[in-house]
Amino acid sequence: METAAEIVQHSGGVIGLSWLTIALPLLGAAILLLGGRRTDRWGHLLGVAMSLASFVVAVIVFFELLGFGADERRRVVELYDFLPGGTLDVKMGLLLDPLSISFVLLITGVGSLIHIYSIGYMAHDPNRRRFFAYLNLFVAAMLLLVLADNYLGLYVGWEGVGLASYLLIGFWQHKPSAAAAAKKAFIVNRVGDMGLALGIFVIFTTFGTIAYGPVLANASQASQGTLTLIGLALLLGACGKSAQLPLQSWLLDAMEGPTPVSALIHAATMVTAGVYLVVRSGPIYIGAPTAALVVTIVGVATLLAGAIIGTAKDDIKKALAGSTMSQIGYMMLAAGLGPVGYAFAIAHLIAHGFFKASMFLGAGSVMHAMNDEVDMRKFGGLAPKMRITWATFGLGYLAIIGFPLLSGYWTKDGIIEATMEHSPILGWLAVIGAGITGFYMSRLFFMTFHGKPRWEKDAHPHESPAVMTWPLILLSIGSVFGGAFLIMGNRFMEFLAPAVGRPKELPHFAPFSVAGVATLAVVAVGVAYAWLKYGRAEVPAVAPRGSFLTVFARRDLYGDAINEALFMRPGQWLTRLAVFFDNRGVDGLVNGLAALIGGTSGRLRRVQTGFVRSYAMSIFLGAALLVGAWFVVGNL
Amino acid sequence: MSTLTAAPITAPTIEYGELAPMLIIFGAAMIGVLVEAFTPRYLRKSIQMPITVLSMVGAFALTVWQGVRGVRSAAAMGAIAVDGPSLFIWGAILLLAIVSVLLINDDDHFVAEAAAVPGSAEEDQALSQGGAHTEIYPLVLFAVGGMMLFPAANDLLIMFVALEVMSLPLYLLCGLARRRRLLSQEAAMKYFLLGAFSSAFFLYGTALLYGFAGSVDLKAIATALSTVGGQDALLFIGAATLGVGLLFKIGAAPFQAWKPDVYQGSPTPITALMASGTLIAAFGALLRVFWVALGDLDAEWTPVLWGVAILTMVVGAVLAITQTDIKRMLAYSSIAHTGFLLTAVVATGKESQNANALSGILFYLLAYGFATVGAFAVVTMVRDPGGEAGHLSRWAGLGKRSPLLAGIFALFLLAFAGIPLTSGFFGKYAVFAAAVAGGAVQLVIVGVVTSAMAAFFYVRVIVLMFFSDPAPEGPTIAVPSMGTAAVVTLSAAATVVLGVFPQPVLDLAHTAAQSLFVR
Amino acid sequence: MTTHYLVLSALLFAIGGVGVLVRRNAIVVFMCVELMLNACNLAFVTFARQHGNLEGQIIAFFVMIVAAAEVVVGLAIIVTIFRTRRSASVDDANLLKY
Amino acid sequence: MGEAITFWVLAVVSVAAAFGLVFSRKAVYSALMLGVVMLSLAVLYAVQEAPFLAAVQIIVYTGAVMMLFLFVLMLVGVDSSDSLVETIRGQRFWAFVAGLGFAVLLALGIGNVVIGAPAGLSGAVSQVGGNVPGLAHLIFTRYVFVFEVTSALLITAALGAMVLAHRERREPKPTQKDLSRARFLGDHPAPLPGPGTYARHNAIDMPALLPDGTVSELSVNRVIARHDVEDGHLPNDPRLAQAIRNVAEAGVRTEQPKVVQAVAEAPEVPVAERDKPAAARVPGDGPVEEEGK
Repeated sequence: METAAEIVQHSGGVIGLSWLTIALPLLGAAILLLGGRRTDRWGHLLGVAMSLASFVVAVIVFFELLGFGADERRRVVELYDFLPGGTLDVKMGLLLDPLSISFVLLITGVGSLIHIYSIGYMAHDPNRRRFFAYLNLFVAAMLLLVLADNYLGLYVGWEGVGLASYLLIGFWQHKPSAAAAAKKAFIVNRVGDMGLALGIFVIFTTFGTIAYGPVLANASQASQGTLTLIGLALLLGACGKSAQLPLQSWLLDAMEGPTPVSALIHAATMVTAGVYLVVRSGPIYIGAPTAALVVTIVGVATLLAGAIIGTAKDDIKKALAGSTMSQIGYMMLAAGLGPVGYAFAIAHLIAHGFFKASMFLGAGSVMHAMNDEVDMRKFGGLAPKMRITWATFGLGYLAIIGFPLLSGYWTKDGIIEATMEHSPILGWLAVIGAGITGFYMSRLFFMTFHGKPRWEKDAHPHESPAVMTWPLILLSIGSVFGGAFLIMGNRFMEFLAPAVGRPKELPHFAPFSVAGVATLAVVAVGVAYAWLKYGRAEVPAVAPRGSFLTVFARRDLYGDAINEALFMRPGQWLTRLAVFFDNRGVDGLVNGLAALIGGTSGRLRRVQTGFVRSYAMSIFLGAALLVGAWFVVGNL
Repeated sequence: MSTLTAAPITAPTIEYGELAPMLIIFGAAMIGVLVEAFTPRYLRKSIQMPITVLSMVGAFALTVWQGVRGVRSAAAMGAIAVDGPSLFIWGAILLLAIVSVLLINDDDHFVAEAAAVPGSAEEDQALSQGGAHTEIYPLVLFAVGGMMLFPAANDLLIMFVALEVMSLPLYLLCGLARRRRLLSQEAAMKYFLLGAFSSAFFLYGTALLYGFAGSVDLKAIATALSTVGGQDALLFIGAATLGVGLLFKIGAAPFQAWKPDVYQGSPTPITALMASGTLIAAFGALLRVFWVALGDLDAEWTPVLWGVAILTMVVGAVLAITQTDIKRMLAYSSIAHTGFLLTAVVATGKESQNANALSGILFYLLAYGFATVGAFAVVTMVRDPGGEAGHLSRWAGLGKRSPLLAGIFALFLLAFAGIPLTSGFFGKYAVFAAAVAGGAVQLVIVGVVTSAMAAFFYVRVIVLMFFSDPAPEGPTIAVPSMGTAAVVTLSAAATVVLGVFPQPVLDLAHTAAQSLFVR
Repeated sequence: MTTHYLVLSALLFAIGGVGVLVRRNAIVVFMCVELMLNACNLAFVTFARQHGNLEGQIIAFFVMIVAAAEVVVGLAIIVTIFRTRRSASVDDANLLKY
Repeated sequence: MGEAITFWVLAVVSVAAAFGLVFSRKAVYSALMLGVVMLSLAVLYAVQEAPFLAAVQIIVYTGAVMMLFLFVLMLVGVDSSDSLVETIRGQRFWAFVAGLGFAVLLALGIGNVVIGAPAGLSGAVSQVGGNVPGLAHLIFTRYVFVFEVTSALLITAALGAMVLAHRERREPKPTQKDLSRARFLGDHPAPLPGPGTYARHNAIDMPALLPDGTVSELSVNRVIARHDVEDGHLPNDPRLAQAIRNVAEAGVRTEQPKVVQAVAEAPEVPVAERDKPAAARVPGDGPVEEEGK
């Protein structure tokens, strides 16, 4: 592997103004939050404007960055000296390199589209202004997370997106489920944050700095044990934020938030922060193969778990959330592979950002049309009623299952093939995951848009307004062409190389490799099976009454049984296992430790009897001990 | 024995200029006493308050001036060391005292008539007539004077006297809470008895060190360390018992037991003053003794302080977890912070290392002082009908009732927890970094683990405030007076500024620490 | 001889310490603290003679002043408590605990 | 030799007295024992070339400080005695362990120190012309700042005592005229009967017997009566006991007329707060009140 290029100090030019990308949305959030009700009328427009402005700045910065030679595309913009001199030298700066700018474009681009979409989606919400304030806050924090040139800045952004996410999940606080979900997300994320903080602290003590430049450049000099510790600690943080096993439980509940939130935060951007962290800390994982192995294992486990969960959900958003978990699992897997995987991880991340956002917003559009119904068993046959939504969602769907030549095909197959070379077992597991993806996404698609309508009586499905459909269309363009654009000719890999390093040999893209064909075959099986169960056949649960039941009962039951036995049961079982593990394992560990400390504390506090004589006793005994200790130390 | 044969006494030289900050405080205290004697009751408060604040501001200005002048010497016949650390500590104490006085000045923290039995008709009468003890102000001034003298004392005798000058007014002030007077009086008694007990140890240590060195001058003791042989027992026992007295004042385990009780029972503004000012003063004195007098004995006292530091951190963090009273919890947190500070005290190997550790400690003390005064100021504002709502359950849902107040309190708690962008982070970092540099890595590991535990109970309060449903008949949030509002604002501002732009203060602490203690 | 005085002083100090721990009457507890201070004074005076300088005597003198002031404050606090609780037992004052 | 004899005698005396201080049940004995220790120490000071300190020890410590102790003891109850039952588990045991350990450590440590013959103070003293001038010399030169600072201590002490003990008069003192007006407007222009007529001990809670042999319920303060009933301190004589019970329940003692504000009686004391002292309740409330206590 080639080492990453040196970081260049930068001043002047638009890059010097890149702090505006963060400052603008932050300003928007501040105005909207402090302005209060006065800004209600135009607040959402301001929010959109700030996000768009940020996007524009990002695009200009991007092109200016492209103007440099490949190896000069790492620019640090110093903002201010947080702590100049002394033993702790923290300079707060922004790091502009291909990796961060990719994220910035994704965040501001998709973010702006979702802002626009939200104008329509939240039109009837009395607190729309606050919603936009939080969205802006989120964008600012997320940009800080990816742009900071040191771990401390990343941490601040990390906490910022956590806060924004908490506020947005619980946006409809009046629903107890939303409040509970917000709390759950907050608490689970804290576990991860502990890991991140620990990791940063160890980095501190090991390298004496927290800036990416010196830390990553000197990573190879630290001992492997230290690097493993750092890697695992950072991974814990990544797991929390990216909903990877074992900290995945909050993501499904987070769907209680408004749908644009699910699209932006819990699909396209925030949950990918973990992938960013792992890729950014690449040299640390390169120096710690064990930690990297754990990353890949976590990735594979999550991609399977997410996929299985996706098959068992009838709630359209939860099914999508399961899918998000699963897809991030793929990214993690790739990120754990080292430089070979980084480009695929990020490319998949970007492609996923497009198609998943498109699908989430599509789901939102469906819900919008169906009186906020989320149960897919009450959808069906929506395709003719909502052509645009159907088409964009369909493109997203095809992209995610890896339909040839669409985005997911390029990026996911890249990951699978890279994994195959690395470890066949993981590779085949990833292939199986792709098959399940094909199944559950098809199930979702067919149940929603095809088959016979199973609507509630008062549902009058209709296409959404233009302000909502245009973002869908734009996003689906990305989901169609994004992958090919990034992967063809290793374009993205070359682009990222200055930031994350270049693998020893570039992968040759072979469309008819064993893995590629196998993946396509497995996906086809999954799709076909889903078509049989949910496309062609009646979807059960909208129980067909009377004589129909007897005719189709056995077959339906049979299908259900298989479905249940193959997917739902394991899914539920897995979910239960996960819950069990969560309760007994992770929580158990945490609770157990807390109980231990708490118990100690409870018992120990009894020492504080309230009797002044007991206190005097402790002083006297302490004095005797102190004198005695001094005797021992002094060898008297 | 006749005076005829007595040698003439040459007048001592006293550097009034250098001692001016302290002299102003003591002078103002005496004027305050005279005001008590000669002015009518209704006027007293309006005279006392300006005297107190102005004298403190004046003393602060003079301290700054001394700092600018760069005075580094032992004044008043070598009794007082006016050196860098002293000046920094004076400045810190004065700033925190000014803030605390604003809090103290609030009307209803102090008993209307201390001599009246709680709940008696007389007390009701005194209350209804708006009685108030304006003696509080001179007492606070005396205490602050003592706090300034304590860390600047250059011999053990004046240190002992300063200890008492600082403590006696605090014993009294502890017992003067307006509400829950039984608790307050109990706190006063416990503090007094234990304080007297520990100062006896201090004195015994002084005696033995005097026996060892033939002088109580810190420099003379340091000199004797290298010249006197064969009397190690005197030295060791003396150092140990002297240490008991000092460790008691900073509240290190196993001498910490008084802290929770006294902090809880005292009037909250006094708790704020003690938690900030006394801690700083006592740490200053501790450092001076251990570095100036016993500096060459570090091979012996380092291991001992190791144990003390670990025990203190663990006791503070573990016991805080199950506390249900907010003031008690803050008291245990103060114990834990004492432990964190001790890690830096322990980790001093070389002379060059001393300056780093010292500057870290100085910064930490200032940062912690502001956060703690602010936190206690918030505590005074959350009220039940019977006084402050001390029980944590009463704080549930405070974030929904008063987001601003709860947010500020959360800020202070985060500062205690050492979260980045608050003052606590740099404080903690500075001391831990100093400890690591001094080779006390294991101590720092204990420190980090206990910090994590401590973070748990801070975050628990935040979660309680923001994520719990408010109690149906929750506490009222007192509309803050000008003073309290100013205290909260100032402390919050200091906490944020020290967390975001710590450099100037770090530099100041560094400069102050560079000169180390004069010998 | 000096050693004898010092051992006596140590003994008195320790007895005073034990007294603080075992007595319940706040006044007696305080008397025990005074005993400890006296023990210190004895050490000071002894060392003063040992070293042949008067510092020790000066310190003992100041200790007496300090002790006198401390006694006034302490007894005032104890009397206040007694007025409220009708008891001078230190064990009765244990509302603050745990 | 003379010094050795003095030392051994006084050492034994002072240690014994110190033990007496710790172990005598009555606080007054403890105080006296402390006095003995202080006096012994004064002599030891004198022996050790510290005549001034010896005098100060006697004047300040034994004279002033001890008197203060005794005074407060009288205030608190001179015959109050500690119960010997230890309530804190293990307190005694550990106290003795710690005390013994501490003493042994100190004695071992100090005993092993190689200390030469004392230098003696004659040199230091003769230079400046005596012990007192020597001390003065130090006080006013090297220790002048300490000397000044102790003034802060003394002022604090005085201030503290004032704050905690001084009760401010909050209304004008009732004049003779006010008092007599209040009395004549009340139900009992004549003095109330005094208590304790046939009591065997010094008690104000014993009801008086009237000349016709009946018990006067008027003679008992109802606060005291209530205490008696609650604590079970009733006299053996059933008539007296009944009278006390009546007073406690019904509060027979009549209200004083509220003519003058100053003479207004204190409000009912709720039973729950009975540990409030009955001390110094109202001036001019008849002979039964425990005035001046």
